[in-house]
Amino acid sequence: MRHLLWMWLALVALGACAFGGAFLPLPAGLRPLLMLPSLVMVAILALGFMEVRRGGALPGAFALAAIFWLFVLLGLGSADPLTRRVYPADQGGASVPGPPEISPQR
Amino acid sequence: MSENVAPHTHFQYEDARHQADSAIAGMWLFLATEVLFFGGLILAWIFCRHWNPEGFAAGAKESVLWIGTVNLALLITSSFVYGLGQAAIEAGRVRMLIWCCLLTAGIGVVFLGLKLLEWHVDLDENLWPAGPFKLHGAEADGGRLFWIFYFVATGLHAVHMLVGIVAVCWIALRARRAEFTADWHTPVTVVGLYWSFVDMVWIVLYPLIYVVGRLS
Amino acid sequence: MIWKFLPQASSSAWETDGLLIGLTLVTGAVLFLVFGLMLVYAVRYRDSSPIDRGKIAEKTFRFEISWTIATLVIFFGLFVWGADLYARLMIPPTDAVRIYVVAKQWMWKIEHQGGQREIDTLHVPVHTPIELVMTSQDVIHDFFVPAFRVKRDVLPNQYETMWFTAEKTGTYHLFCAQFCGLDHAVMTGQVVVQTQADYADWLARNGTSQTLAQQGEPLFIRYGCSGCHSGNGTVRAPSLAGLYGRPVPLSDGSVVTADDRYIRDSILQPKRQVVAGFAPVMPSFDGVIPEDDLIRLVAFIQSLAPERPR
Amino acid sequence: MSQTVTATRVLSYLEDGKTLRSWLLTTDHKRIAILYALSITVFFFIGGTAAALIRYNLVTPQGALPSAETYNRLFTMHGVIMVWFFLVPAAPVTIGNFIIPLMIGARDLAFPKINLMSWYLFMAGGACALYALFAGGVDTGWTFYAPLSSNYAQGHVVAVVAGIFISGFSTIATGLNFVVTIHRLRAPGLTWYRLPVFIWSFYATSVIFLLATPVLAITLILLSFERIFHVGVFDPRIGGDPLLFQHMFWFYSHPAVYIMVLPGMGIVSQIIPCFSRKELFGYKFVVWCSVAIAVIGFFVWGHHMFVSGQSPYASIVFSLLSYFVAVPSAIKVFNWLGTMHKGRIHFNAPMIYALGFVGLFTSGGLTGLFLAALAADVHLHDTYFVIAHFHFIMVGGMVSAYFAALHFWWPKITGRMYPETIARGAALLMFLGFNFTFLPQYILGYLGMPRRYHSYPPEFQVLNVLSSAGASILAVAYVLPLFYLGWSLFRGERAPRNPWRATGLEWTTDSPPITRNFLVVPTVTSGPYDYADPHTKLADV
Repeated sequence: MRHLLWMWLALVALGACAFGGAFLPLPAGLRPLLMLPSLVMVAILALGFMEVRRGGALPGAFALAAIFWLFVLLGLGSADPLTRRVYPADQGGASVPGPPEISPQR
Repeated sequence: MSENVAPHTHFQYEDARHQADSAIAGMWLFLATEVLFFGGLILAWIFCRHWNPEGFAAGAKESVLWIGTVNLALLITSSFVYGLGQAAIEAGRVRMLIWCCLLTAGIGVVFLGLKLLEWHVDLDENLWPAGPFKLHGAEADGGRLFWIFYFVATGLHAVHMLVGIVAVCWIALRARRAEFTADWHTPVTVVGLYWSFVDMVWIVLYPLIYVVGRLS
Repeated sequence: MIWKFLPQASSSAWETDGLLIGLTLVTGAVLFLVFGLMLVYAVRYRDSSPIDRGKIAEKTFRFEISWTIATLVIFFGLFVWGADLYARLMIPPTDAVRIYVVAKQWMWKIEHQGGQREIDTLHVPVHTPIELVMTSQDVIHDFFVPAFRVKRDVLPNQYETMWFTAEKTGTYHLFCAQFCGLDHAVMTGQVVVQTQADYADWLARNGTSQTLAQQGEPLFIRYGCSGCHSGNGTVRAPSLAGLYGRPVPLSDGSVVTADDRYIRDSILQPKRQVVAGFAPVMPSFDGVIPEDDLIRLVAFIQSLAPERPR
Repeated sequence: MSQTVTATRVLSYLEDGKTLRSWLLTTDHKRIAILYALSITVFFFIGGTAAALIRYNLVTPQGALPSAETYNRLFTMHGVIMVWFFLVPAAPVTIGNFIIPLMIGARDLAFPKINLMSWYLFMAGGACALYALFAGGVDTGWTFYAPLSSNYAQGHVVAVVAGIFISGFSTIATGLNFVVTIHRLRAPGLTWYRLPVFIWSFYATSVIFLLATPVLAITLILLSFERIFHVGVFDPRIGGDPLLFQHMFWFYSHPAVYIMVLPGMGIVSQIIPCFSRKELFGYKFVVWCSVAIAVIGFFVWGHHMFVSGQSPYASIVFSLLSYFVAVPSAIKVFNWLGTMHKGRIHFNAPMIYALGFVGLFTSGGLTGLFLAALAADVHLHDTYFVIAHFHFIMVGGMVSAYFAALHFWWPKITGRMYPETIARGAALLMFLGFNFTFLPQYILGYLGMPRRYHSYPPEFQVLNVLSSAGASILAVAYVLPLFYLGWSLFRGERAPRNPWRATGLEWTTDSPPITRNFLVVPTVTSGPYDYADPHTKLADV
């Protein structure tokens, strides 16, 4: 019963961090840090409330597989837009630092 | 080998524990598929935001921050309450499990109520992506894309929340029929896994909708 | 033999064919190995044949590693060959002649620099690098000329470029290679490769009296651009004289070169990249100016020489 | 559900309950496999008729069918039915459902009720898709590319998409059942390295089921949202990206082609050792190649988008990864050949189909190298070369393996032997008809004939007529098994427990097996393919 309470408090604190993030003047580069509190909360939920370690090694394996495949989907999936320079709307400004385009669109 | 080793064990399992662990592993596997389901949505978020950063952020600024935050707190508490219920049944206290289930379902209903309120507010402000839209000029496109993502994501999450509430009520019903004991309560654990996962989805969606957009 | 049907009509055609032949040889060799071994084993080791089977190899490690590495090496070689040629296919030569292509459900509208317009046919001079700047007005199409061994999807609301140098005169098939609805199969055409002289005659015969840029001038006035941008208007607006190709400082501090994408984009969404020191007052012309007029306006703005007083 | 024991012997699963209710509400994995086999066959012949009409249309350059509209809807129907209602489910739900519990010594799958739900979901999805396709169909192609499918297509796009969406959950349920069963319900002594490659292949297939299908589900939801409300994330007019649809669609659809071929590899890895009377060559390599194909299969989807406007950098990365995924397949082919080396080969019908699979799958896979090479794909993309490539792997490879499995386990499933000579003839006819149909298409592809064309330039006619002629032979080869397998159900010889003297726990049960599969769950002590003494004469059948 006691560890449940501690985890609940940790979650509330991290929730407050996530909420606070809305008011932090973060530069564009550090934007992914905003996801940090949420990811820690997800970890607490998985290890604490869902007790992924109980019930043998399978739940842990399936959870890690899901995370790995998510990284493949989001990582490889965003490889194209990050390196694609053709779409006119965004290419005006310097918002996308991207490597020198292989075909210098004149 | 006798037919029924324990009251609930199917014939293809050796004992109740073997079946319980299989059910838990099965639910974790189902949750893995749900991770990929919402993962596809997050890829759409990445693409839409990448191609229209200003418009997307302008759209995100229109979201109702306080309702989102209250809902986040509600779901965290509901996971805690259901965790209490699970601890109760492991100690054999069926009545407390029933109360915890009803309280969890109650929090879920409040969450959905707030969500409907939020949608009502959004629709009033012409934030529905099709038709007359609140934002104009360059930000209208990115804004529409944000709100398409918003309504699809919160809609799907609400559906999952509904399924969760029904499941929790079903657990409360079976607990009232004294089906669960200290050493056999697998459905309680399995529904707990599903409920905590729905909570996780909201924890991840919360910054994507309410926080990231507000900065730029 | 097969090239009677499909001539190598562009500068990169023989290289692509070389890669295809290389791939065919690798495939042929592996298939010969696989089918050959299967046939030999089927005959030699059929149940009824009495030959001694001898000891069955316990350690299979050596075989496995050897054919794994062999496969990896061959495949990596093929990858490098394909990627190198692809990289060269993606970089258009700087002196390429630009031709605008607008794909619409089930037809190709093609416009040359001189303002000549044609439907479903493309006249190009031989031995001259041509760069097609393509966009679609509805769904995704695909400009495919088998004889040149090149194709490129044509996406709506954005430019896609593709280049080739025709080496043999003649008429070649043009196909739409991305399913685009009812008459996808009829959305075909011809690419007519002519000698320089014939091409010049054709241009002259079909040329409208004015070039693309000259046709842009009346539009520049009709759509009210001259009201602000010709320097004597009431509203302060950046002068467009000599703009094309020049770096433009933007209000958010970044600098962008004014290529035709920047010009097109500033017409459709002006508030997105406002020039430093100017108020974002220009209205958006998205949906106001049709695609064909937009191409003329862009050509006209490009043609504004720096010193010409406007 | 206790075992009904009659005076003489325990009832087989076919005799244990004859009412319709006992079939429609069964939770016995063997009965569900039979239900699936019947529905899969119906969908196979619907898709096959669409294919026949397509080949009929392409006999003349201006197209034999009256309108392009009908042709467009026909090839879309052929694609949708064949991909989602035959190839993706076929081997896992029929052969997998029936054989996996038997092969690992289990009484049933981990979640029998979910297994039955999977069949009902499949039928619901199938009914929804069939209604839409017969009520007017869709003219978008089975790939549903936006913005055509979302804003410009006429036809029942949302209905077909809903049908596919529902059938996706049916495959997720099957995948979930297989993974948990293989982990949790193996017989005592059956360690992972004693599992036959069949189980490893179906495990890898289930991993793809579970981790790829959800992305298709969300893609179809976003597409339906855009089609219903006329505004969506794929709409370029408001800044959406049509390539986003292609990325999400192919993230599912490329692993889906490995869903289609991996079971075939598993089936062939059982059949070739059995009919060569020799253990599988390099067991561990074949096992880890199956897993590698399932994992790397998720990294390569970008090779469908080389010319679609994807950034050249991403294209180069995807091309390299596509070559890496081809390596495990090559290794497996060499291992099958290694198995035949110094064996005692018998040419029963399953073996002929299996050799057909090895040959055609290899040539199909190698032409995939053409499409993975960037510059070659620029020329060959969206032409008949691509059509020939994937039909070689799916029809030449997967359907041959499916027929091989049907014949190999027919005695176990039905308790009857099929007529050997006719079956061998049908197998050879299928191999011949297939090559006759699809080899000309490689040349058509190189010459530049685009796919999905109702009419084409006259110079392509000769090759198209050849291909259509081949298609008629193939049609005959597919109809033949219906007759002689149907005949064997009633007239066929009673099958012994192990007609092929094969290894594997499924051959230790009765033919057809009793409802609970094993009276006493066996304990496994040896490896999966111990055809230890190759000199055992195979009982003449």
